[in-house]
Amino acid sequence: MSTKVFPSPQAALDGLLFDGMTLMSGGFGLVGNPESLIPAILESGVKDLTVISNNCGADKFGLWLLLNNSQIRKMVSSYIGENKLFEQLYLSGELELELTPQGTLAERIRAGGAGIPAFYTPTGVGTVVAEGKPVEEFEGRMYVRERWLRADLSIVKAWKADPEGNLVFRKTARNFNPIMAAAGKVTVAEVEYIVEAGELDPDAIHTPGVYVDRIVLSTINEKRIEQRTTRSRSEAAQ
Amino acid sequence: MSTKVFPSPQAALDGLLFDGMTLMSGGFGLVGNPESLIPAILESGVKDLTVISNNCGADKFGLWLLLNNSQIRKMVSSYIGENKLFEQLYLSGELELELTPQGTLAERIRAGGAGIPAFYTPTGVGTVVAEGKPVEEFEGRMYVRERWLRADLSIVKAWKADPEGNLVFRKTARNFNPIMAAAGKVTVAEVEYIVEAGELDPDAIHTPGVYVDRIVLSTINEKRIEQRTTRSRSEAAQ
Amino acid sequence: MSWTREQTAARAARELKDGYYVNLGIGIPTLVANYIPAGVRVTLQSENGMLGMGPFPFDDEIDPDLVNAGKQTITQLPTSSFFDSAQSFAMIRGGHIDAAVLGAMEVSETGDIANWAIPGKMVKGIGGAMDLVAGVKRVIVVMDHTNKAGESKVLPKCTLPLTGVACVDLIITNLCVLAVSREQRGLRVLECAPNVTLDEVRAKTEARLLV
Amino acid sequence: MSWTREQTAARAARELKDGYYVNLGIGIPTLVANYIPAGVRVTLQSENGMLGMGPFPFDDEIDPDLVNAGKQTITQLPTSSFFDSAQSFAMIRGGHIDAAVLGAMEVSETGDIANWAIPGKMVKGIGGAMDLVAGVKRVIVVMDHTNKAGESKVLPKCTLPLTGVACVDLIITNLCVLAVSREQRGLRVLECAPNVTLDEVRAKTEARLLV
Repeated sequence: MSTKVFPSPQAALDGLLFDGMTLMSGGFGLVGNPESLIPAILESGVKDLTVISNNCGADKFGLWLLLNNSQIRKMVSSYIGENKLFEQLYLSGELELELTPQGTLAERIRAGGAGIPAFYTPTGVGTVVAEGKPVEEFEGRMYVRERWLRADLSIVKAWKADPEGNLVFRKTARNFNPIMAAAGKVTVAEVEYIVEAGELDPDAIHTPGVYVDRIVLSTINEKRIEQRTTRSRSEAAQ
Repeated sequence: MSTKVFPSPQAALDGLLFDGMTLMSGGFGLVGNPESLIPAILESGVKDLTVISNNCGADKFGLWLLLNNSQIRKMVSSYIGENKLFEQLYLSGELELELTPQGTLAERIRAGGAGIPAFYTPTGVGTVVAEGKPVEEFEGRMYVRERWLRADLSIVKAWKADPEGNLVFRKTARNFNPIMAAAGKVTVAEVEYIVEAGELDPDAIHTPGVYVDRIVLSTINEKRIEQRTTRSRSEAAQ
Repeated sequence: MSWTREQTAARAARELKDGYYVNLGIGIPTLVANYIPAGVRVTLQSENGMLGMGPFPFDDEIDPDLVNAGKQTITQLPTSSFFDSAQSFAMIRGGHIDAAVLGAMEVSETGDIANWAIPGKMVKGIGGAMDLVAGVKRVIVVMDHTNKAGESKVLPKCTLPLTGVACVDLIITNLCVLAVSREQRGLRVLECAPNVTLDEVRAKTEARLLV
Repeated sequence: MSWTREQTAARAARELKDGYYVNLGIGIPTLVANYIPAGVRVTLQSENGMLGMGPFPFDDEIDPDLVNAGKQTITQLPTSSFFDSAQSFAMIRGGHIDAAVLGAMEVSETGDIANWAIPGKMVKGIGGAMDLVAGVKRVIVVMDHTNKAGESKVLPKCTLPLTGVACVDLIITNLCVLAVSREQRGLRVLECAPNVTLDEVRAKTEARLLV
């Protein structure tokens, strides 16, 4: 019988990459990104990528690596933020950008996994986001029609997987990962732990194994913090 | 500060019922039904209800009680099954029925909670279900447009709740309950256990408390089985 | 000699491949689970919200919160997962289930299927059937070749209210296995039951056969 | 004497009622959490997938997997819940969040808001702002009344790319509190900061004021 567990990020991506492909990559900011799979894509040299991801990494991390290596032709994202390279390539016209409200991005991805080719949302009506799209009234309010997003390959980051590919995410590292896992023709998950069958609670699985084709242990486990904000115990005692 | 926990099914429904209202009721077959809240609705005598529920209970149980008491004007359901009263009232024209494929029913309810007034699905194209609805082609395939479902009140059944209204469901008793909890203007949850704040794993909450207005302990805890199917140990040993 | 219910189920089981996620309907399709060959891992989805269905429970294992789409008590496996109805049908509609095995009242030569109502007589409801035939990658119908009156259930065009249009891939009856051709209008006879002749299949089939 | 950032945040906090679920934007809106009155239970939503945000962590509590929508490290509470981005925005779009407090570059007298781009100069992206203004029940804008050049940010019509149309309910600036009227075109002055006169507000506001 076949196994879903692969020995390395390179092996887990073997045969799945091709020029011009569409890639979804989980994560919000630097939280919950497939940090071990991205360098393997960098190595592969695959190019002309359309990448669907809320952000595009941050200076020297995550998808920024692929952007910096000119492997990305187009981004579908909601936020550029402090990513100077992203902003600069976009403003200079070297990078195509489909800027999408974050909730619409999430819903389009969810629709892609759920077999819903289009849906209506109130988000963005009357703004540049709705330009060129059908707008229609339902029950006295205007809504814009948005289309699904699907990918040739989704790469996601989870906390734990079992051999069947059931995934559990941790805290706000969940974000876009479960919906992207469902919207990829093929989905590769990198995980911090691979546990035995039976160790995950079947009532607490975020991504059922049907959505996951390949699993690999993360090789890069350092977690970056973008905005380290704290309070002091003396302050809190006041 | 206000509390979400109510002392009885009657108290939990106080002020929420009115003639002609739309009600969503969780459950699939007799699994995961709000069995304690339904008798309180029976008692109230509220009538002309539109009820959205996958089934309509079964002989002498669940929503069948309201149907038998002529409180329901219209059902939105996917399945009649072995409910003779349901079939008979429908065929005689005494009960209006909006028969909806189960997945379309689930998606319409999910859309109601998610602020999506309409979406396209391949389900039912070319059948009676698509009659009178817009049909449109996306990427070479035909899809029918379906509308959201929302309710004045949703009644759901969960396994555990904390005082904030976070809900956890058990096994296949989850079914329609989480999406209905999100699609009600007001949502009342009956639960088997109310646990202390901090006892539920925040990564394993099925329905975040924002969707739940009132919580009450189940007063009827007997669980019915429609199709008792078993195997024998001797058979299994072969 | 035509196939029995059990033999038909066993024949359908041969269509399931290692790694498949499969949804089995009520009736003969449920029996398919008993004939999955050793070494072939098939994961069963139940549209009420479960992946990884186990066998029926022993008497002392029955759990009223654990049923399949036919409301039968079942069991879970170490890698099972539970989810809500929206997620379950997202999985089905989104094309993540490899095969569905379903019963039918009628199937047409273009792959239409009717299995939910007889106008004026019987309405059980639609349940998950319309979503399954619209969403699952491969739709396999298992049914008797003819009705109680001996009339063909494999027709040029269905007469009963449709469940789905041009969605059936394979028809397994008590007499034969028919593949719906997407290129030509008609059904290709792939196999006949032992001692069932092509002439017998022809005689009992109203739909166009490609031979 | 106009309100400080802290005072503006405190004024915004008075709009939040017991039992409210609230989303706070980046900047001054974040400070609002510090001024919620005792006895008022407000649950904070973070659109990256959390309900029930706690305060910033102590140094030894920092968890890289636990951040808010501004990517700041935060903490959880005993009744927190985590969910994915689709669920998070379903919650927002579906009208389940009682109030959002957001910053803005411009607001118009009809409640339009612009806060995401300056063409040719600055594009930070849209993030969750468009969903919040479209979905949340009550949209409260907190901002300076004028820009660095002293020009009004409260305008008859926005000049920058819009985030949403006719969606703002209340504007709290360093000078005053303005309610967007749904009946009449214009803004009603509800309150001025101490020693700020109505004449000063008039002089610094280009939008139509209803007095």
